Amino acid sequence: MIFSIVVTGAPYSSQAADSALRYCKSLLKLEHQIHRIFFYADGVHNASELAVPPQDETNIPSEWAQLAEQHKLDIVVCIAAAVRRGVLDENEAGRYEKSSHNLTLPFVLSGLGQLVEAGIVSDRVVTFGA
Amino acid sequence: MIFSIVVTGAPYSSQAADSALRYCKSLLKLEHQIHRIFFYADGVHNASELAVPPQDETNIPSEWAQLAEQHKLDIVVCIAAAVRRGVLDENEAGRYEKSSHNLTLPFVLSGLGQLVEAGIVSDRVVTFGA
Amino acid sequence: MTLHTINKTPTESSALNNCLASLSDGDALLLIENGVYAAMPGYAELFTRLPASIQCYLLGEDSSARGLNDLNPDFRSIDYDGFVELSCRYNKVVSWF
Amino acid sequence: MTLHTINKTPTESSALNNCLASLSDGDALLLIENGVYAAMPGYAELFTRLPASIQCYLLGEDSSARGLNDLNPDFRSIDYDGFVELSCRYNKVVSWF
Amino acid sequence: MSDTKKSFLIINRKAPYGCSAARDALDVALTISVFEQPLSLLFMDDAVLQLLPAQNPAGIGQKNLSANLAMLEMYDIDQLHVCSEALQQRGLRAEDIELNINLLDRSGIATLIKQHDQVLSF
Amino acid sequence: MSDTKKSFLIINRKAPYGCSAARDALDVALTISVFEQPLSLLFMDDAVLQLLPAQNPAGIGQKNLSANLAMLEMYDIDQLHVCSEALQQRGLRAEDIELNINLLDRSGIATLIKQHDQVLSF
Repeated sequence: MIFSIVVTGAPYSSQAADSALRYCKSLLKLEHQIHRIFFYADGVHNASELAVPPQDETNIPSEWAQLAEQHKLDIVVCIAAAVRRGVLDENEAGRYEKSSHNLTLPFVLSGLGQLVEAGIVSDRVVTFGA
Repeated sequence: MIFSIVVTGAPYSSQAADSALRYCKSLLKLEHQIHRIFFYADGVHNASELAVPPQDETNIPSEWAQLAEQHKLDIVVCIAAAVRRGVLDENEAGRYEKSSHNLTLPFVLSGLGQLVEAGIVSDRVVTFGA
Repeated sequence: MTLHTINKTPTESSALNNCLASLSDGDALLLIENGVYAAMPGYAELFTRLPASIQCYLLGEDSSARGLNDLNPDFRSIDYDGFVELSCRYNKVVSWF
Repeated sequence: MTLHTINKTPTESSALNNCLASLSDGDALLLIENGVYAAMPGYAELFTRLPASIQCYLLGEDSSARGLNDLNPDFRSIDYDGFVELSCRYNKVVSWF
Repeated sequence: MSDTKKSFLIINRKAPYGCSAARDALDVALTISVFEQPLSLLFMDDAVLQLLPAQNPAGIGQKNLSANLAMLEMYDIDQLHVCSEALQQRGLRAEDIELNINLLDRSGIATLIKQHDQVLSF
Repeated sequence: MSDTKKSFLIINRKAPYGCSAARDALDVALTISVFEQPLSLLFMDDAVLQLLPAQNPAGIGQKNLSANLAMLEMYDIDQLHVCSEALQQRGLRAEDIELNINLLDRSGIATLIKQHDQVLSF
C-alpha cells in the first residue's frame, strides 16, 4: 500500500517526530511504499542540520536522513513554514543573503503542493501532530 | 522595579514571543529595569539568525536584537535547550564540528543558572509560555 | 497577592481551570492571547463563583485582534502598560499556559 | 471505516472529546503518546457510551513508557507493526491532537 | 499530476492567533483548490472562533485571518461546515458568522468524515 | 552572587514524555538547588502522572523521568506537593506514588503559591 506521512511537531518539543520515525520504520519493514514524508509547521525543525541532542538520545534529524538515503525516500519540508522558522537550504540562504544554511541533506524544501500531491497519489496519509 | 522575563514559545508557532516583546517595550517605556530576558524550551528559536518572516510580518529575532542593543539588555538563551534544537553560536558549532552557526547577536548561550540568578535578583519574573 | 495570567481558551488547555482552583483572596486574573476568549458572555458561568475580592482584567490588544466586542462586564480591558502596572501592584506574576 | 488516533491526555486538549463526538459505527480508536493515559481505569467512564462496534487499541510502547500497567480491558495493546496493520485495515486515518 | 481525484477534508479545531494552526490550514486549503480536488472544511471546537467577524490583529502584529476566510469563496472553496455544538458552547449563533456556512451536529460530522478520502487535521 | 535568598515554587502541570515540560522543570529544579535557594515543587493536573512508578521509556527513545524524580531527595529537594484532586480524577491513590509527597487540596495550593517569592510554570 502507498503511504504518505505528515509530521507537524519538532523533535524533543513533542513526541510526534519520534513516533513518526518509528511508524515509518514499521511501514518499511512490512514492505509498504512510502511516497513522501512531509514536514509542516514546527515539523520543519526535523530537518535541522545543527541540532545536537545529548549522546544518549536519538538524533532524529540524522535518523530521518539515514532512513531516506537507505530507502530512497522523498523527505520534503514545507518551504514557507521552514523559511519563517529559520530552516534554510543553500538556495534560500542565498536569496535572503544569509551567510549560512542548516537544512540536512537529503531533506528538500518545497511547496505545499507536495503535500496535496501526496494526498492524491497515496492510499493513506497519516499525520503525526504536535 | 527590576524585572526578568522568561520566554518558552517560538515565534510564529505561538504568540508568546510577540507578547513578551510588547511587554518588554512597555517595561522600558515605563522606565523599569530589565535584568535579563531568558529564552528556554522552544523559546530558543527566538534567537535564530536564519528566520526570515514574510516582509509584512514582525521579524521577532531581529526585534529582540535591536531592543537589546538599544537598551543594553542581557538576552540569554538556555544552552542545553538551544543545542538540542539546533541553535548554535560559533563556539558550540566548533565544539560539535558543525560548519555553520545561527545565533543572532547579541543573544548569548548560557546555562540555567542565568534563569535562577535572574529570579534571585529580580523583583518580578514574568513568564510568557507556549 | 498574585497576578495570574492565562493565555489559553477554556477548552484548549486546563490552564484557566487550574488557575481558578489556585486563587487566594485579593489575587487578580489577567486574560491574554487566546485566554481572552474566556471573557465571552458564553463562558460567564466559569466566573460566577469567584470571590468579589478577585479583580478580572483582559488585554485589549488580544480581544480586538480576535473580534471580541461584547465582553463579560466583570473584565476590565487594559493595554500592555496596564499589564506592567498590574505586575508591579501585585507581589508576583504566575503564568498559566 | 476510519482509524482515529489520539495523542493527548483527556485534560491537556479536547482531542479525545472531539474524536468521541465524531465516530461512525465500525470505526476504531488508537491511543498513542500521551493519549494512552485515557486507558487508565480512572477514565473508564469516558468510554462507557461507545457503541460495541468501535474497536479500541493503544500503543504498548507508549503505555510501558508511562508506567501504565493496570489498563482498561476494553483496550487492546498493539505495537508499531500493529498500528501499520490497522492503518491498512481501515479506509483512512484521522489524527486528533 | 495524474487525473486521479481524491476528496479532502480539513478539520480545524484551534482558535486563531494563539498558534499557527488556523493559518497553516488555510494555506493547505488554498493549495488543494489549486489542484482542483474536492475539498470541505470543518470547523469544530475552538476553531469556530476563527469565524468571528471584525477581527483586527494589527495590535498583535499578525495578519487578519477573517479577511482571508472571506476570500475562500473566490477560490471556489464553499464547503464550510461548522459544528453547531461548538457554537452553542461559546454562546454564538449561526447569525453571528458572516460566512456562508453549513451547520452540523455530531452525526453530521461523523458522516462528513466518512465521505472524504483524506482527512487533514489542524 | 549575592547572599539574597528567594523562595522558588515550580508548578508542574504536564504529563511526561509527550512534550519537554517535565524535563525542563526538573532541570530548573536541580539548578535552583545548586544555588541553594528554598524550593518547592507542585504537581497538579496531568503532572501527577510524572509520579507513576515503573516508567520504562526505552521503547520511545527517551530517558526515564521517574528515575530522575527519585533522585531529587539526594539534592535536598524534598518539598514535593501533590494536588489530591488531580490524583483522584485519574483514579490514583497517594499509595501509588513511591515518593515522599505532601497532599494538598485547593486551599493548600493557594497558600503554597502565596508563600513563595517566584513561581515558575511548566
